[in-house]
Amino acid sequence: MDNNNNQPTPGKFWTWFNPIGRQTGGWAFILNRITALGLLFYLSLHLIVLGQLAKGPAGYDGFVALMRNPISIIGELLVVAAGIIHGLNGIRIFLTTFGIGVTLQKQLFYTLMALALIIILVFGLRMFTAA
Amino acid sequence: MSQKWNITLKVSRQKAGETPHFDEYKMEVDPDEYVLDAVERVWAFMDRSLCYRHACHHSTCGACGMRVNDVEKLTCITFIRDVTHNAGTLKVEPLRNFPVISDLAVDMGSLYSRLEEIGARSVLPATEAEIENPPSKWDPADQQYIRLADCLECGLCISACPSAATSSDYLGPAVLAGAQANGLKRNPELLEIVDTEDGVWRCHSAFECTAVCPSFVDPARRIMNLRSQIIKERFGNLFRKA
Amino acid sequence: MSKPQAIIVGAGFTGTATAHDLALRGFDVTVIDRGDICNGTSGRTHGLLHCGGRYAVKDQESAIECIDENILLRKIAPMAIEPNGGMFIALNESDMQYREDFISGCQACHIPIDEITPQQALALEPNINPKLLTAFLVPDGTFDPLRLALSFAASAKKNGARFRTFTEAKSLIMNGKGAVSGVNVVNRATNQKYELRADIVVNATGAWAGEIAEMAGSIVQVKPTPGVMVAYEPRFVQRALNRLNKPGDGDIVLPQRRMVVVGTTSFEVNELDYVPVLEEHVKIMLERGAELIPGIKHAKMRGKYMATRPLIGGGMGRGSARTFKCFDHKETDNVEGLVTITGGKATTLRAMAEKTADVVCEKLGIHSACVTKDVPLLSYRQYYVLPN
Amino acid sequence: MTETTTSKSISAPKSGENTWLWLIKILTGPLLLIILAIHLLVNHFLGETGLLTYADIIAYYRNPIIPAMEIVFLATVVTHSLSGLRGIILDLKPGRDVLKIIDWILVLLGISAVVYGTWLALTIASSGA
Repeated sequence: MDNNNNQPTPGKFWTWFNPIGRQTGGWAFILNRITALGLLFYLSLHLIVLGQLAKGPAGYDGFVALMRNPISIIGELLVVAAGIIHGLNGIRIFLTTFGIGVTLQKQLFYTLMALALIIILVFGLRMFTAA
Repeated sequence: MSQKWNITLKVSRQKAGETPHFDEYKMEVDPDEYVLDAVERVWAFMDRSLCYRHACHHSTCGACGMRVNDVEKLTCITFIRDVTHNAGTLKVEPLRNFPVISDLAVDMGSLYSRLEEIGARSVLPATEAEIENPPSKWDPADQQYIRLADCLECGLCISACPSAATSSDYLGPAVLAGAQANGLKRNPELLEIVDTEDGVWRCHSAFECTAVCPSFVDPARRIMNLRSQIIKERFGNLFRKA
Repeated sequence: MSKPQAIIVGAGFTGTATAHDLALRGFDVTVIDRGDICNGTSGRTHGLLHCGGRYAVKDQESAIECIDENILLRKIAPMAIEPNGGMFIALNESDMQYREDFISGCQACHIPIDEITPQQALALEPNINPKLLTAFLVPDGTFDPLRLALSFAASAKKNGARFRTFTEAKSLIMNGKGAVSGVNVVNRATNQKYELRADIVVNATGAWAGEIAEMAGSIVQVKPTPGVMVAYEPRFVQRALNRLNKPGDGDIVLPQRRMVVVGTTSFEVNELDYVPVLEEHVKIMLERGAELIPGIKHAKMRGKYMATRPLIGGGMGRGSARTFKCFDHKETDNVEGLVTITGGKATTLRAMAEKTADVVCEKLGIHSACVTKDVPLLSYRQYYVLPN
Repeated sequence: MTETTTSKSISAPKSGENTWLWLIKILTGPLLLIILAIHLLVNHFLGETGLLTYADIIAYYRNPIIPAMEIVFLATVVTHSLSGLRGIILDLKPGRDVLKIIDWILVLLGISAVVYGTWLALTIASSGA
């Protein structure tokens, strides 16, 4: 129930992620925010996991071996993809903020995302074949 | 006169204190009519209790902003043809991020008072109006031309902005665009208002404001330009102090 | 004795301007409207701040009202006006024959005009029809209808007037002695019904004036006469462009923001609350507009709409005078407590309000002079900022 | 029912996500993009399979530029992500006092992450020596 009568409220944070009715820049915003939160979560996990390195080879290699199943690799690929999308989208934000390509931000977004897709595919191939 | 369409108009209804719900009106429309015409006919012939705002009917007053099929539109210039099809539905809701007075009418007081506070100009010299294809050379007489600003103060940008949805403190695209049009050089007092977490830095480059702006304001571009102005100002101040 | 109380029905041009005038004269004013400010005719006005040139030949009373009010409004409401002047252009022999009458008419009405050559005209406005035969510069202007009304409303609010929008007059309260003593209203936003009482009720509903007067058993002879207007992109001209001839269909093109608006036509209707925009009238606007500005022929249409003028008095369509009239229903139908103001044009809204407030004051035996000529209006945004 | 919204005057800056803080966020962005590219390429494309085993990593860290780069990477990524997180939190319109607490938490989090990472990088580098 919308008891604050249609006014802005922190409780509406879910609308950040609502793609309905949004246009190019809005989708970019959604992608950017989801990947940001995802990467932040991953970064904390990553740091904790790397702590295993300090414990010597046994602990770390054991963990790595545990992570060599396809589901984990897909998870890892998702992280890589998030990083690439967030990073390339960041280029759009960086450029437009400094007044470059503001009128071309849609084309910029599509180009960068096409690039992101290619890079993600390359990484995906590599990660699955290396396994 | 084109072939008539039969459409279902789904209108968000809400009297004071009520939870909003949709009422459906089946009606015959001309696809070359505007969404506002359909809404107006609901009031005139089908349901006299409908509340909505409108005035000029040709995109100069900014009163008739609504969400049409989830996208912010100035309904007086939105052809029915462009937003639905024969036998289709047309969902009409009030703008987001403004308190609803009733049904489709919202109270845009917050926008107007902020525009007032930053001193956004409603009229400005034609030479400053950033016309798309300006005459190659302004006639000397043009220097005196005063014209109404592009911003209709319709609130579409504030309804579309994801940042504005959660923070009522965010100045919002229209206000920042007004500040940009005034210029920091000429209005140094604006610097402390726009260079804050509720000012230009609250923008997350979603460009939704520009996507929905019905009147050439391009608020996103103006926000980006305002950022450059601020950075210049801040670095300038740094060296001036040193 | 507390302040005299007035209810104004209708928040269009006359309603808001009368509220401003009465509030300045010490009235306790409540304005009601079934919609928001300017939802009827006023909001859809063409937006020409007349210099009177259009009426200088046939209707000099209106012309003089126009030039006087034009000068005043520029001073008191600069935030809603593009004061860029206007141009009358002649395109054929019939237009040229009108030239002499136009010059003498404008002189008689003290409208400053300046005849310029076609070359000079084209230098100022490169997009007008290059085949023009002569041109006159006149002190026309353009205004933003909603913002002009809001400026009056904001100023009224500052002086204590209350605006009850989305509040519809259902019936007039009669005191049993044949006098109006208030209005039964319903708040359409809350469905709340209540009574508003006052010493005087001002019917400022323009084309709808007959409907409100009828609630008191009175009759107002107002002939609602809609006209169609069409907006095109881009802004072809910087000045209001008029055809140098008798007022006719589609003979004015106004710049407004990034567009030009061609207007208007004239027809009669019975159903007032929704008047369709007739396609054949849109076509006329395109043809007539393109005569003044050839570029319009291939321009992008931005909007088509109509507004219903409240014409009063005799005459048909263009023949009727464009002046306004304030009816004291005590005099017309022996109904006390009700005054109707209708007719007129947007340009003369302040004068209409002055006249109405004069009648109201006289009826209530209040001696208070009009000062609206000298009071600059507040910014229209203050209407939303000031508490109600 | 036409109460006008009480004019809410433009709020004074809370603690200034102003030019400087924001510049830090946007400028660390491209820097990260470069280091991240190296990081990802090294981890996935170095040698046959990328860096997978403990031994691989130890060997890789033997070059002193590597731990230095990883520390810079960590500091940058922590700065960028925590200032980004602060931006998201600001979207939720925290009160002035709450924001002050959040700021401290973020600063502490950031410092401890960098200290922890530095210790880790130096430990790995020295274990291979």
